[in-house]
Amino acid sequence: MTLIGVPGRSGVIAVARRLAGHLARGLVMILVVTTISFLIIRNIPGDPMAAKYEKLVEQGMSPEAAQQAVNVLYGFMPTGSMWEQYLDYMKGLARLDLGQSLTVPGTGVSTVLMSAAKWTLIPVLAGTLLSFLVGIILGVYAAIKRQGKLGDLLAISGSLLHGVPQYVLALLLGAIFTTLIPILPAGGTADIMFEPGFNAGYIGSLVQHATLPVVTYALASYGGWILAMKSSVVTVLGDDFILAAELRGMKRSIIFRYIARNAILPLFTILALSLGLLFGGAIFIERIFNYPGLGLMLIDSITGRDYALMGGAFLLITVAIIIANIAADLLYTVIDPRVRSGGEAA
Amino acid sequence: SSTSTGGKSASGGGVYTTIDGLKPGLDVNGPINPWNPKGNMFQGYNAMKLGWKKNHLTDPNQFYPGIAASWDIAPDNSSITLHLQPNNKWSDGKPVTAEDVKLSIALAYTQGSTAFAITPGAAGAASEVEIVDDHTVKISQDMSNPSVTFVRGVMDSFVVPAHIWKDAVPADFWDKLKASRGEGAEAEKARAEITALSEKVLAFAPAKDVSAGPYTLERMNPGEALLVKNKNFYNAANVGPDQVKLLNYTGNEQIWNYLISGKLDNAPFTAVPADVMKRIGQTPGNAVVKGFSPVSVAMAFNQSKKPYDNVHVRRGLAYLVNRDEVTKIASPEGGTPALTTTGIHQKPAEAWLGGELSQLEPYKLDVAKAEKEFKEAGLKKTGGKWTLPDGKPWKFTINVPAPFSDWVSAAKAVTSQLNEAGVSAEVLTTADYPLYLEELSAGKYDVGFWLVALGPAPYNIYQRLYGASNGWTNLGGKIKHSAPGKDGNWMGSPETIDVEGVGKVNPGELTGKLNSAPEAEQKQIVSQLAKAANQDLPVIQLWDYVNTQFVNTNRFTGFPENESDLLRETSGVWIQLGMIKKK
Amino acid sequence: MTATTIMPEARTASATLRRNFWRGVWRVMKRKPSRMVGVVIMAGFAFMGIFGPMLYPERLPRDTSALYAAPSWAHPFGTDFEGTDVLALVVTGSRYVLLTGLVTAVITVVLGAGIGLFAGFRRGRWDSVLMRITDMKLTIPGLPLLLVLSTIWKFTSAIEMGLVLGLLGWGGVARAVRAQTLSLRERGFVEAARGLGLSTTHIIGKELLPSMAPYIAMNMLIAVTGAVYAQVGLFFLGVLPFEANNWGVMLNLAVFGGGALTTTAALPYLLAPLLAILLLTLGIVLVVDAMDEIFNPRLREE
Amino acid sequence: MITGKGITKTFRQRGGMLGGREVKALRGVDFTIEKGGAVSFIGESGCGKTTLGRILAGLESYDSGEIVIDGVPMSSLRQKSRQPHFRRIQLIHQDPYSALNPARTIHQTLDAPLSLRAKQTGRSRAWMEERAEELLSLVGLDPGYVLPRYPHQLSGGMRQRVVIARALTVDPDMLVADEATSMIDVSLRLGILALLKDLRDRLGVSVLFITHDVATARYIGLDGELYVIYRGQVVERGPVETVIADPVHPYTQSLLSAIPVLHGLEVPGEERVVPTEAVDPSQQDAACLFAARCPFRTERCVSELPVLGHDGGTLQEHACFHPQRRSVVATPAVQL
Amino acid sequence: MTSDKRAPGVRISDLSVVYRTPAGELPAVRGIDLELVPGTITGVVGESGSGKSTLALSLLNAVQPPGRISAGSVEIDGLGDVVALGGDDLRRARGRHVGYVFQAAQSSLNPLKTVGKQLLDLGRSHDVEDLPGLVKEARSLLDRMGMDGARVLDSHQHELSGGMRQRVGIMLALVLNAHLVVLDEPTTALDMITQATILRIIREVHEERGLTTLVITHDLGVVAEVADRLAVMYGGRVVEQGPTREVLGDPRHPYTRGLLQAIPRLVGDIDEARALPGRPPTLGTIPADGCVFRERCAVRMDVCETGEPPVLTQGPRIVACHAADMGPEAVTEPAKERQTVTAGVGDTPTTGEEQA
Ligand SMILES: Nc1ncnc2c1ncn2[C@@H]1O[C@H](COP(=O)(O)OP(=O)(O)OP(=O)(O)O)[C@@H](O)[C@H]1O
Ligand SMILES: Nc1ncnc2c1ncn2[C@@H]1O[C@H](COP(=O)(O)OP(=O)(O)OP(=O)(O)O)[C@@H](O)[C@H]1O
Ligand SMILES: [Mg+2]
Ligand SMILES: [Mg+2]
Repeated sequence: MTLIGVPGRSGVIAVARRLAGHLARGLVMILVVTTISFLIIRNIPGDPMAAKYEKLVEQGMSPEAAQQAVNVLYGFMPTGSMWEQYLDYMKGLARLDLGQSLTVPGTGVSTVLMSAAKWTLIPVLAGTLLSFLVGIILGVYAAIKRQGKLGDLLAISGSLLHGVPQYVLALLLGAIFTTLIPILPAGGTADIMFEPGFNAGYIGSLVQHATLPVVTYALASYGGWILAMKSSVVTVLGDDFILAAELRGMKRSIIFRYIARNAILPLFTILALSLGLLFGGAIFIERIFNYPGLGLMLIDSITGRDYALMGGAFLLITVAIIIANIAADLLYTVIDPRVRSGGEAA
Repeated sequence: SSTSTGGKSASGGGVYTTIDGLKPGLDVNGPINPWNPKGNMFQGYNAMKLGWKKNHLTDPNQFYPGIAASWDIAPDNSSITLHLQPNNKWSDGKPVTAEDVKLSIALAYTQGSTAFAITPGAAGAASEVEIVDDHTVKISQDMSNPSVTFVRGVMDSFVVPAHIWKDAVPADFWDKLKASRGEGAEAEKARAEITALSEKVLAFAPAKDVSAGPYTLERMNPGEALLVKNKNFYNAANVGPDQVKLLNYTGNEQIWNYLISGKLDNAPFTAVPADVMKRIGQTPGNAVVKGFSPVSVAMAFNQSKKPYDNVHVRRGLAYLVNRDEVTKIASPEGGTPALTTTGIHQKPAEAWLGGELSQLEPYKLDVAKAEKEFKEAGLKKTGGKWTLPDGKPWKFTINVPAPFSDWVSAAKAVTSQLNEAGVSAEVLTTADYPLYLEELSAGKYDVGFWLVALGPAPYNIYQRLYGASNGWTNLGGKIKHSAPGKDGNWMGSPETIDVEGVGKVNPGELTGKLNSAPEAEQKQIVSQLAKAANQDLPVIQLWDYVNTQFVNTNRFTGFPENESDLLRETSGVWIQLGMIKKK
Repeated sequence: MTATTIMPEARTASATLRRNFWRGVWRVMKRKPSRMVGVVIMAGFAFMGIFGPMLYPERLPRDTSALYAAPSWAHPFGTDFEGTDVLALVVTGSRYVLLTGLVTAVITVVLGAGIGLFAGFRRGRWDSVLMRITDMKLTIPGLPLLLVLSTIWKFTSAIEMGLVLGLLGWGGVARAVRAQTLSLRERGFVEAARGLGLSTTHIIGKELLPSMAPYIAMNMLIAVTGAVYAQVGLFFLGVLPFEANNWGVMLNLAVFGGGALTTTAALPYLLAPLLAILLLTLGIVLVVDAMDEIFNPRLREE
Repeated sequence: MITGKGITKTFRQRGGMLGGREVKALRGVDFTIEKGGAVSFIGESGCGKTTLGRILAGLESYDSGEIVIDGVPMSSLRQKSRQPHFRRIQLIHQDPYSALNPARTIHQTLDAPLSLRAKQTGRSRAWMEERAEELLSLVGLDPGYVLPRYPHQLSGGMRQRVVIARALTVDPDMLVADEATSMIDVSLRLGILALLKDLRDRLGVSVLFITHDVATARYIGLDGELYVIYRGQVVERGPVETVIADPVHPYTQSLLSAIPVLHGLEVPGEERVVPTEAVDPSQQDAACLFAARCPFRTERCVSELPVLGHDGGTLQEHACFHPQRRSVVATPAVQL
Repeated sequence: MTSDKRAPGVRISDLSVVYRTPAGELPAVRGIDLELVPGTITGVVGESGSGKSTLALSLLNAVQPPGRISAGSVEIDGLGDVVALGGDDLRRARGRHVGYVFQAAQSSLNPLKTVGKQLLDLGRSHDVEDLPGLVKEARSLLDRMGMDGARVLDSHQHELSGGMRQRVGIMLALVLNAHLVVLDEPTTALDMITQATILRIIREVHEERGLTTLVITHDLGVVAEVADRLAVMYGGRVVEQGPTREVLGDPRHPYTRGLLQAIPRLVGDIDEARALPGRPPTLGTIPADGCVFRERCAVRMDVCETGEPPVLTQGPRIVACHAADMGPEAVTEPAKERQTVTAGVGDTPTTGEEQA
């Protein structure tokens, strides 16, 4: 009698082993990304001083005052040779110190990043979750009804939404809900008149302001889910064990659960990738809806030539993607017993 | 949509909603520090200066009271004596005293402003700060290189509470400052020490807002900041709104939306397309107040590049550009087509030049004159297209930074006009403004859009045309000229110009004189420089900006009128002066 | 055994396919008229890209008395900020957009398929190195990188733009092609070819590529859309040089200059390029759907 | 003549950073095949048959041991120059469906190796055409019918014949038929076996026949040898008929006993060994590999590894401490 | 042979199943009459594509789209005509009355759940009150088949070897006390020794529990090893049926004969063995009328082209062939006419009721 692998303990070991591997690879990845971003970013031409000066002048500051404001900023410019700067940067990074922001002098990049990150992370996650739920439910439906008109419609609409870039959706939604029927705010996070905290007014305001970004994120990824889920369900439907369950007289509800769980599994890898894509999309969506997240911050830091902030944002987005990948894989490991016991992946 | 009815709604005075044009992009991470560019102190509201500049056409030294209730200026500009508001208190109850002013000046030194510069020989720097009594401070100018704008530099200083900020500078600061004056290693070291303080000062972040202004900062989020009335403010009785809501903006279109929804009681100008302007006008209560703004936009030439070194080419181009049409397309509300090119905004130009203005060449659209000029420059027209003297094709490329939509539209309009006249023209945009400016000053562009006429002091105005970007630098009162392509000289005008009716002039030297010359002489110099700019055309002025403020009279009244000299100050200044009243 | 139950179908499917490929294509097209629409749309865009600019004078006429004119017969999508016909802008702008898309697609597919094939075929060390690089490439967020890059590099021509987008976009294709190669490699006929001593060129060119051609073609189409989006997006954000008749610039000017998200006047100016993008997406989606069915036996039999 | 000496192969399955599992697929396998000879390898699933076949066809490396092809020991050659020798050994895949490229006609499929051949020997296109037809006729196919067709238009049996014809394009010395008939319909299976036998006779091609179906091994030629392999080790080998009729190793006996009896046509052997199923292969090496499953094991079996030999005076070689003939194979019944 | 009263009989009459293809609806199984005698093991053999699985699925009215049962009935004692059954009744019948061991038993388990959990799902689906009892039953069944039941119930599919999965499949088919069991290719893809073990288990369990069993296979050896009765399928038809030993010992249909001759054997003269000419038909190439086997038949006559072969019955043996010589006492059924053929095996009494 053969029993290869005892589930319990070897499972934990497998998860730990995978995690260790991921972390090692993630670290290398981060090293590479930081080096690349460092090299690119430090080579960006453009004089932040002059830009700042002209901007201030244009805004009505007197030339002297503008010059004064700009001079002060010089203190925050990195100095030394490229190699020294790189070493400094890496040393700082090891201490989790991302350096000082230039646009908000005197403030650590990590502080700026963290305050921006939540405005990206929460809507992105909310949008993803929303679209994931709706997408997989409709995906199952589209798979079951794949011969009918409705299934067709769902699939085509899915492909279309999947294919359309986020900014097109954002612009369309914006045109509809802020221009044609102006019922939603076009920017910001919440009305300042509400005391932040757990009160209906504040939360309501938060939700209202987040609606357009979240809906855009959701719509943008919904198509992908519906397509992925549909094809996954179609695959699982063709799997023998579904027919076997049917032939054993299993209840529809149970069979449905079998289908759903097995079909969702491969979607976890896509989930990780899609998070990465959404972070990219955040740049457009936040720019269009003036939502103060990482994307907007990245644009600002680029126009302001805020090297440290730019590098930090870049790093943060990359790290988020790496973490999402790891999380998806671990989730996969936990859910799929085949991977868990160190055997073959599905 | 969300109206500000929730939360702690204001009683009586109401909530005044506006945008701080000086600080676009509120940042929740910014310290409560007026010197920090992202600091959460807002001029006129919770950040106070000694006085508030009037937007006078020609006189830079006129102010409204701020921390200083009044001031006496020595006739030769050698000193200014400030008399502080007698009953002014900080929001925490402590009185505002001369000590506060002195410490604030110390802080200003670390930031290296014009009046408080530590660079030896800097024009218009203060030499001494003296506490006369608890409420009187005297500041003297170093008369070795005086400037007419010394007083302006002093008055334009922030004042912060000494009891909060005292640790930001060392106790021996004033000794250090003294040591920094003069020559030698000792002085050098002292200067370095003071400069090194700048970062610390800039990053200084008080735990809470202690203000001598009409408001203190209550809370903020990435989109908005909420200010509440400071009961201790000297003029609190006359401060109308109880609360002020400052909205963040990252794109102009946000302001348009706020305006259309009637949310804003006041907003400074942003480029507004005509249709949006119409919609804004339709919102009940919305009104536009217009006044003078000392800025113009121009096409600037790089005279190191052919054929722009030839004045006839520049003139020919000036005749071909229809400035009225360009302005209509690009900035119908925010600008008025430049009457001509003088380097000065048309309003102060009238004040400085008077009747002489009409004698200058207006460069109205005139194809025939343009052809004449081009021919004079040796250009040839073949097959309806102008070519260079050597028969090579002439491609007129104009550069603009991509994010400035009005400039992009304007450049597009200019090239369309030129193309119609047979000059092959195209627009090139640069990804962003920093890059644009770097490339512009590196001499990479033939022609680019550029802000000029930055007043009101005539020295500032002409320094733009005949200053560092054109090769002239003012070092300790001495004017030097560098060759084109060197030391930031990207415009490349000749050092001397033969101006019709004036003779040979060195515009850089003339400009330098503007800094200290008495008013009568200033007028004469301005006239000469205006003629030079008009004939030699280092730039072609396109439109003069108009300071356009949006106000909404539904909730509040008492906004400045058209042409008010307060229009360049924030509505915080209007409020603290007691103008804004609840309806 | 699953394999045996599925494979005969695959075989019969490819059977009908080979026998009369074009008749099969025609049948698939006929089954859903929408696919025909897709092909027509694609043909329309191709026509627009090639001949569109020739339909208009080199300098598009402008009418400064009709800025942001409302849609009319003369201007179906109204006019822009200087009174130029928006439709003309969309049509003349299509060449740049599509050319970029094409260049990107070619580079993406050539690089992606090349690397994927090489890694999958060589396996071993080459494979792990290449796939590590690919993973890394996939992890580095593309759009932020492009944004940063655009400040260094001015993508003045469509070719250059396509080149950069292609260089950034091959990761996905490489991974997919590698997976396919790995699985095909295990197939008997590839092993047999190796055993017979046939050259690697022969194996890749004659045995592997044809099996993957449809897949690669589909990826190429998808890459076209990806490139169009990225490029229009960058222009929209305003980080690339200005071109009046460029879809992305139109979007940018409509929103940030014309207030299309605020008032209705510039809305047609905004919607026209959006519509073009949507239409292009629709066309590609429909064609890919058809290709999917033509090449995928599993969907075919339904 | 092709011989193998002590061929071993261990697969290391990668299991992440902390090491993986090792599978000893082959443990020192020796064999000899004469020109035109036939050797059959039988054994249950996973015993290393395919691995051996792939090693011989040059598709897989081996850890140690020596393969001598026509007197040339492969270890004396460098990687590159081994290939032409291994090409003399052609593998016939188990699955005729995947062995042919579905996108290429039979003509194209045969053309590729033939043109390579033509280039090497400086022959013309006409020769290639001729040769293709010749080879197809040789494997019992009608060239006119088959050449223009795609694989899916042929039956499994025809496909397998095409595969064999393709292998013959390089004039191989040996064909390795890895379960070459297991995926072919029963009614056609015998045809392929007969073809292989025929090729031996007519072309002098030797055949290495890999199967788990002992009966088919007989059909390659009664003159052939049968190797019984268990977990990478040859446990019994000898002339086909001897091993089938008089197996001495309990594993061989188990295998033969497991063959279903056609009741009505056959009578089961009297000493059928009730076979036990495979066990977890994680046992120590210093024991008979089969001991855990062997109904006849003794102390010695679990402490010592038997080697191949004629111990006990058997006709065939075996690796068992207790060789004993048992009659396990069914015998024909008297017809009804 | 022990016969349990609970073992149901099954009568398949004139069963036809068609698949929708681009070329129209084509029959995969046509006009099959077959009776499963209670308490016996019936073996169905046929080459790939002959319609074995389709027939097996018909027994549960579970032919998958695009196929459908186009005619005929499947009467199961205690259930009635399965073809007429639908909805929940049909579902309950599956598992409870008819146990099915899937062709691909290798992958007939949900990869994400342990065997035990799937067992519980099965119990819940059939409203089993006593779930612990069910688990106990399953464990003892598994133990019976020579496995560590508790451990197997705790395992995932991938932790089990092929033979173990197959046994789990058998357990799941029996655990609800079904007395009719259908096994589709129960030993395909297993190696010889495992196959022998599984076959032995089938036989033993069949007898212990008193089942009616249908074993479907392409391997004559498997049938010979386990089945009492044997039906040979070709091109969707049953061409010959009868007691296993008799059919193997004295095949009457030319196809059966050819098949037997083509099977490699361990003993005897190898030169006697020869392959059948031609190749088995596929759905598209099955002749619409006449004998389906005629193209490969050595004794083909003109009548085979058009005439449906007559069904000849002699005692327990039935052959459908124009050329079959069944001797004088043979009963000839005219082709195409629906008839239930009753045949008994040994001492098993016939229980089927003709005509509903
Ligand atoms: N590429 C590989 N990587 C790891 N292990 C392998 C590999 N190929 C074969 N093995 C292992 O080596 C052993 C022998 O495999 P092989 O395929 O040679 O067996 P086989 O006798 O052909 O079996 P079957 O009858 O199932 O075809 C098995 O345990 C198998 O799992
Ligand atoms: N879903 C389907 N669509 C079309 N034809 C089908 C389908 N399923 C089976 N068939 C056809 O029906 C015929 C009988 O199939 P079936 O699976 O019953 O054969 P089988 O005897 O079980 O074969 P195997 O030994 O390969 O399992 C075959 O010709 C097959 O091609
Ligand atoms: Mg094998
Ligand atoms: Mg079957």
